[in-house]
Amino acid sequence: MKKLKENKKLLILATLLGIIGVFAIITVLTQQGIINRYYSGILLSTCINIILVVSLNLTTGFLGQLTLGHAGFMAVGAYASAYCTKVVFASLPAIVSFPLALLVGGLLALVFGVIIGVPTLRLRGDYLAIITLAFGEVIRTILLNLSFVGGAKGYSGIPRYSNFMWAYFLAVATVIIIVMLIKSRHGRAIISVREDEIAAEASGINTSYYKILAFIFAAFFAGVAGGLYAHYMGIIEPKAFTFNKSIEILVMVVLGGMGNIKGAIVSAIVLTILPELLRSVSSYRTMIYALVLIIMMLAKNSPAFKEIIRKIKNKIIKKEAQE
Amino acid sequence: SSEPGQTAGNAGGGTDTDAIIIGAIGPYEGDTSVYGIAVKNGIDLAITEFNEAGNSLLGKTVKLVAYDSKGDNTEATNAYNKLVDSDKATAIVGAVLSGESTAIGTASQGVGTPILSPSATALAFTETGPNVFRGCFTDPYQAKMMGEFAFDTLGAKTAAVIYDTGADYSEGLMENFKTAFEGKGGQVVDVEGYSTGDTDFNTQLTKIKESNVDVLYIPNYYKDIALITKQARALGIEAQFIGGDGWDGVLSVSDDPTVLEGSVFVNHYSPDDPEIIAWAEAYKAKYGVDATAFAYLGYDCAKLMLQAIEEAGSTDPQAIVDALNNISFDGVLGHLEFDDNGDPIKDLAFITIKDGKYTSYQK
Amino acid sequence: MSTVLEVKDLGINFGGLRAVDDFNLEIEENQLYGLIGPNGAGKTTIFNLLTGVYVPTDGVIKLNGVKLNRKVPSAIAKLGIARTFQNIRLFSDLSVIENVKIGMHNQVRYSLFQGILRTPAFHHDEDFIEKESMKLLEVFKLHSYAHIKASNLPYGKQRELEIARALATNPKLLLLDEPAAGMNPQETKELMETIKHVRDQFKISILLIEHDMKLVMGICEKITVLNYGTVLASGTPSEIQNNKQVIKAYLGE
Amino acid sequence: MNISQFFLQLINGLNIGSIYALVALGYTMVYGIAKLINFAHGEIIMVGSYTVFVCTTLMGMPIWLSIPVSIIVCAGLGICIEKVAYKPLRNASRIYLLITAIGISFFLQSLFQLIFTSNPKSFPTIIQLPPLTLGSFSISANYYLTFVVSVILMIVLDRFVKLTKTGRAMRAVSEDQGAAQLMGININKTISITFAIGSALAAVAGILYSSSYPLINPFMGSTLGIKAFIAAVVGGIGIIPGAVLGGFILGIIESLTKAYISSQMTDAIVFLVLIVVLVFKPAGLLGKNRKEKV
Amino acid sequence: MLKIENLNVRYGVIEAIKDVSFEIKQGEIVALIGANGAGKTTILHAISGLLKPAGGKILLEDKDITKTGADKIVMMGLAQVPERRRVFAEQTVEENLELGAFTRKDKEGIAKDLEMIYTRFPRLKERRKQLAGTLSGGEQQMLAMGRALMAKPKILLLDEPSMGLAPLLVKEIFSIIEDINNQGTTVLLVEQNAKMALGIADRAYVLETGEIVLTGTGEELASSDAIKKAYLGG
Ligand SMILES: Nc1ncnc2c1ncn2[C@@H]1O[C@H](COP(=O)(O)OP(=O)(O)OP(=O)(O)O)[C@@H](O)[C@H]1O
Ligand SMILES: Nc1ncnc2c1ncn2[C@@H]1O[C@H](COP(=O)(O)OP(=O)(O)OP(=O)(O)O)[C@@H](O)[C@H]1O
Ligand SMILES: [Mg+2]
Ligand SMILES: [Mg+2]
Repeated sequence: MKKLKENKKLLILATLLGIIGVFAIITVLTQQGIINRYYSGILLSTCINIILVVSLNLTTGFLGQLTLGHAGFMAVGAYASAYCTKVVFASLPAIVSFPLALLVGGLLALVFGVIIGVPTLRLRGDYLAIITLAFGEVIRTILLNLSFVGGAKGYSGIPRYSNFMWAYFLAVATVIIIVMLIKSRHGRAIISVREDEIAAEASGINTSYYKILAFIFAAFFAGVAGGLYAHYMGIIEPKAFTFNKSIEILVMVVLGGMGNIKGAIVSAIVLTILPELLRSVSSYRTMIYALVLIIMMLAKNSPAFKEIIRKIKNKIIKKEAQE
Repeated sequence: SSEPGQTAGNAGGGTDTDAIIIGAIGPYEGDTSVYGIAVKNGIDLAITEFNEAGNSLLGKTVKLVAYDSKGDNTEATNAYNKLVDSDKATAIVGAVLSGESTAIGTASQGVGTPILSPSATALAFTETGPNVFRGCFTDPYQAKMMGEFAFDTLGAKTAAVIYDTGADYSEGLMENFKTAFEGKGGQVVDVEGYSTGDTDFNTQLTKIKESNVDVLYIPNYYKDIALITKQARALGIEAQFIGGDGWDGVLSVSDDPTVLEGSVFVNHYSPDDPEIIAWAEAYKAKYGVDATAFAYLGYDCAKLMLQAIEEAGSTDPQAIVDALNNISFDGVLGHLEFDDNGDPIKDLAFITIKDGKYTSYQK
Repeated sequence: MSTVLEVKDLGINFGGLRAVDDFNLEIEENQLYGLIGPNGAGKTTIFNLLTGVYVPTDGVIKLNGVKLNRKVPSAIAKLGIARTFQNIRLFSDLSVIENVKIGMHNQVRYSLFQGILRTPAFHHDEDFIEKESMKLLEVFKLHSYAHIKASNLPYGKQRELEIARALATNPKLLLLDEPAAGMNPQETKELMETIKHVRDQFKISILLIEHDMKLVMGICEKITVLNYGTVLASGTPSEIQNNKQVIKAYLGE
Repeated sequence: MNISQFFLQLINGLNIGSIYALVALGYTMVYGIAKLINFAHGEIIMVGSYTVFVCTTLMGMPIWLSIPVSIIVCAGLGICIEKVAYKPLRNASRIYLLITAIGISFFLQSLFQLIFTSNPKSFPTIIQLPPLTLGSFSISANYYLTFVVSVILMIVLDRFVKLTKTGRAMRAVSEDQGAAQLMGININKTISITFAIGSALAAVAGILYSSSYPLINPFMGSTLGIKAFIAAVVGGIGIIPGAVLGGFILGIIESLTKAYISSQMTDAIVFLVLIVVLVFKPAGLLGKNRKEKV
Repeated sequence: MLKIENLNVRYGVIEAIKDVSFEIKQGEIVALIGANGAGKTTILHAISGLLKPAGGKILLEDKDITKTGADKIVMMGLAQVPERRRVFAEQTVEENLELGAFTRKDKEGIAKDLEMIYTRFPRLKERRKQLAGTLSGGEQQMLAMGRALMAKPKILLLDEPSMGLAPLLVKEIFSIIEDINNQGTTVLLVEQNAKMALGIADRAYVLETGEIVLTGTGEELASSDAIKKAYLGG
């Protein structure tokens, strides 16, 4: 028992070192010019996507509710935080105004999370999916008609405060917070809603509370991701937050495995980089992306494919045993 | 053929010290790819011609590297970074849509890459930096011209507008037309919106019909225009149709050109010009599709950029930007210079559709 | 001895069907109570009414004097009624021990932020949950299955896991809906012992529905027979076994 | 308010609503049986329209022939997609299927863009019937035909699913494939038939849609698909009359919102109305909100 | 009638059934008993084609059905009352019963059998138009039984058909089993109520963790001490 605890402590230490180590390496490589603006831009986008995917995983993977409007929360966060740095906190120095703006963006998204969460408590499955889809579109349409943030022309001239450091540490924070949440009694409660709502209720779990909780956490982080995005691009347009964007995030969640944080991170990385790798086959990019999706889904779920994976695993274990 | 993506030496993408790299960015996939590919073809034609004529730029050949943006700002930014950092592009002719162009303009802050967009019309684009230029006229400019023209020349007193609420271009034209037309003393009686991708406009047109206006301003691209004009005439709307440069190409998709008779729109060139006609034929021969304003603009902007580099005498970004600021360029679309904002000073043509053909408007 | 559960004139309609009518019941502390009756008599429906799954059309339900009508299931569970389901409802993708841990949700109090920040309260409470869950599994000899996916347990074991999960909520009253269904007589016999043991160890009252007369007559101290939604008879096992009406409607010769 | 104008707008709403209804029928059909939100449905509509375009404009086939060809092509495509992309996932969680469906949808869009470019093509005139005149209103043939076809198809499909043996097999398969097999139902065949019907419906929808709005492009299916999907859900997804009702209602709300509230904010208002509808009728207008018996 | 040779079934890595062989002759009632998780349901699923065996052979009337689809096997005259009933919850009682007769074409025969089932289970007749999902557990069990009977099978597999039934109805179920057996239906019966099962079975097999450990006539097994101790609670 004691040994187990010590192991745990070691693990935590190793994780922390790993997190800082990765950051240090990337920073050094960037200063050396080995990671140029192109690569660091991709890294930044990857971090933003990790936040989006891990947060969506909370509602779709752990809570088990299909949501098709994650981009809506992202939009709220993006616009709110951009408005903050451009107008509200314009006089403050970046080091204060930016985190403050991100927080405001996240919180406003959170408020929307409640607004969408409460009425949907009674809804299940595909009906919920539709409501969230509709909600995302409502946000987008409203933004199109808000002239003080540019309407369809987009909101431009946003200070470019986002950099890799911000994105990296916010992504790390998001992952840690969500993992900690999931591995607590509150996380178990969220998962129990996915598994069987009636049994969860009978076990004394207030499912309404936990549904909303999951929604607002997801919304908050999506809002923060939106803020990072806005301050990276310098211009945001409503058309960046369509249903297709929500789908893109959902695809990453599913590919990584529902309710699987590690998988989510890996798939966010892979699916952010994949389109860049495919630049040389430019007009076939979408088609290849589509095929990859289909093949991955088939591979993940076809028994034949799983059998092969198991055999490979067994071989590795045997080898290790021999050594 | 117009195989998108596979352009003059696009394949490798690595650095090539023997060539000057011109970067292009635009949507080559997705529903806006019509515009992106047309622009890219235009650029491609310019560079191919340049190389085939045995010309050299600062002693080197010119090579086009074009990357797809799918119309997405993040993709465009990535493409920009790759062009500048990995491909060592000297200048960029792009992007195509206003949003993505503004995004790369923003990304170029601190880098200073000369950027010339053939088609980004939103005002915000050239505001992103002194290194950012455009070859097309801005939304406010062309809408203002049309607003005044409608009142002065067409004699319209009342107008209605139907625009795509999701498109920056469409929204920009709507706002500025309204200001200009009303500034002249006309009355914009009804402004109707619709969503991107809509195909049914009957409800809005029914309302517009009630208002019985002299002209109906339709500031959008030809896909929507073909449907709107047809539905409008079917409902019995008799107003004259007017529009912006997005109209160019409408005849190629209309299944019933009679509904377009007498419409007037703004364009970058006049269709009767023999040089234009010759160019269009060459273009069609090479790419198999009809030339649109996007293709002309792509072609001219590429040539303009080459001229600027030549005049700068070096690949230094600031030198090229200075050259652009002082340029005096003559292309298929006529003469062009830049103002202090990086916006073009150039002529604009009023085109009308007569007997199923584009012709220069004559009173 | 005091009354734990008091049900007065309970009734519910499903469309035109009066599934439960004028139902009365009193269960005392530590009592093992049986509810039997023909198929479709309304037994499961009564469980659903007691646990808030259905809202009664009329009548009153009181647990230790607290009125339960219109309370949501989770609130009722917190007040002390736990149940199993006739059609087993486990968290089937989770491990056996996770199932029990979810049952223990309200046994500890650490907050959301304590959980995220991993404060000492979190560690203390989680250690407690871990230990208690394991103990509960041991009661049902499920501890060796602790890390197996619940859905891969054989049917009978799943029933026992459901009971363990229900007990994890620390109830005052435990409702068991046909706990012996799908068990063979030997297993049923063992289950009877377990149920008695649970009652004694956890000092709770148990109300159970069962069609296995050996079990019902063997362990229940009092029995109510339901027929067409109303009480046909109430009494000790021997009274019930000899009741003519019950024999005719339910037991057979 | 001008009454005749109001009726005109109502008719406008019904016109577009009929299209939604027709597309929603296909959605609901597949959803009702396979429990799959077939995101590729909109793309099958697109394929149906292009098939007619290729047959008539490019190959010079007579129009009456191109219609059945298009229906057959789509039905076949539907079966193929099911066999290749959905069938291997039959025992997997539904969300994987959803992603595959999205993959198929992207694939078809991009394939057709490669073949035909994203430049719109003009669709041949198919329907040459006179418009219908009702007093001072005149309704074009495309519109009333779409309306009539959607209502007829609704009735036929509803009867088919409820009364025929295949229909009953479909409903059984939709609930429990294992148990359905134990009844002697061939689930592969049943699901193939479902997809064939759903896709044939998509072809019909595509043809009628493209006749009313005669410009086709590879992306035409996506907006239409989402709108129709929403219509199907509002009516009660999986319920055949619900799809048509949902379609009509969506169309009418859209039209009246554009006409009397704001044509700029239409989508926001329409979607808000839908949210409200679903909050009060969580299983859609015709769906019964049955609590699971425990 | 039905012959199983060296059947192996696995769930991923778990070997649920190991080399099981047995046989059922035309007109017999054969009982299969065993503890929880012994693999009874697994064997039934393998026979009816819902699970594909990892090895071995299954012969139905001398035809190899090891690789045949479940629906084809039903066509050949096999029906099953599945574990956990698996009624079609969104359909009415009557629609469920009609689905049971899916493979049949004789309209009159179907109508007659429907009446027969309604007489056997008056409760089902009372609830003809009720959705099966809202039936009580026992009512659903009756429905599952009735639905299988509607197929008029040559061989019937029963997976714990008395589960959740009131004592009176348990008797009814067993009397039905004997009746249809007398009319020529072969029966493979899985039951926890081993006493009653052995009472009507011609022969029985005892399954333990995926293997057959004992076999004999119903009477022999019912009086065996080992069986009494392990399964009859004696
Ligand atoms: N939601 C419902 N709608 C209609 N009828 C229902 C509903 N729920 C239950 N019933 C009916 O109410 C009656 C009582 O059902 P209940 O499940 O309580 O029976 P039970 O006594 O538990 O029977 P069993 O011993 O078979 O489990 C049954 O006849 C059932 O068909
Ligand atoms: N889907 C599955 N995945 C993994 N293991 C399974 C699965 N289904 C059953 N098993 C395992 O296979 C073995 C046999 O199970 P089976 O359901 O056939 O037993 P049974 O004899 O019918 O038991 P019961 O009397 O409880 O119904 C058990 O150990 C069970 O845990
Ligand atoms: Mg019951
Ligand atoms: Mg079993």
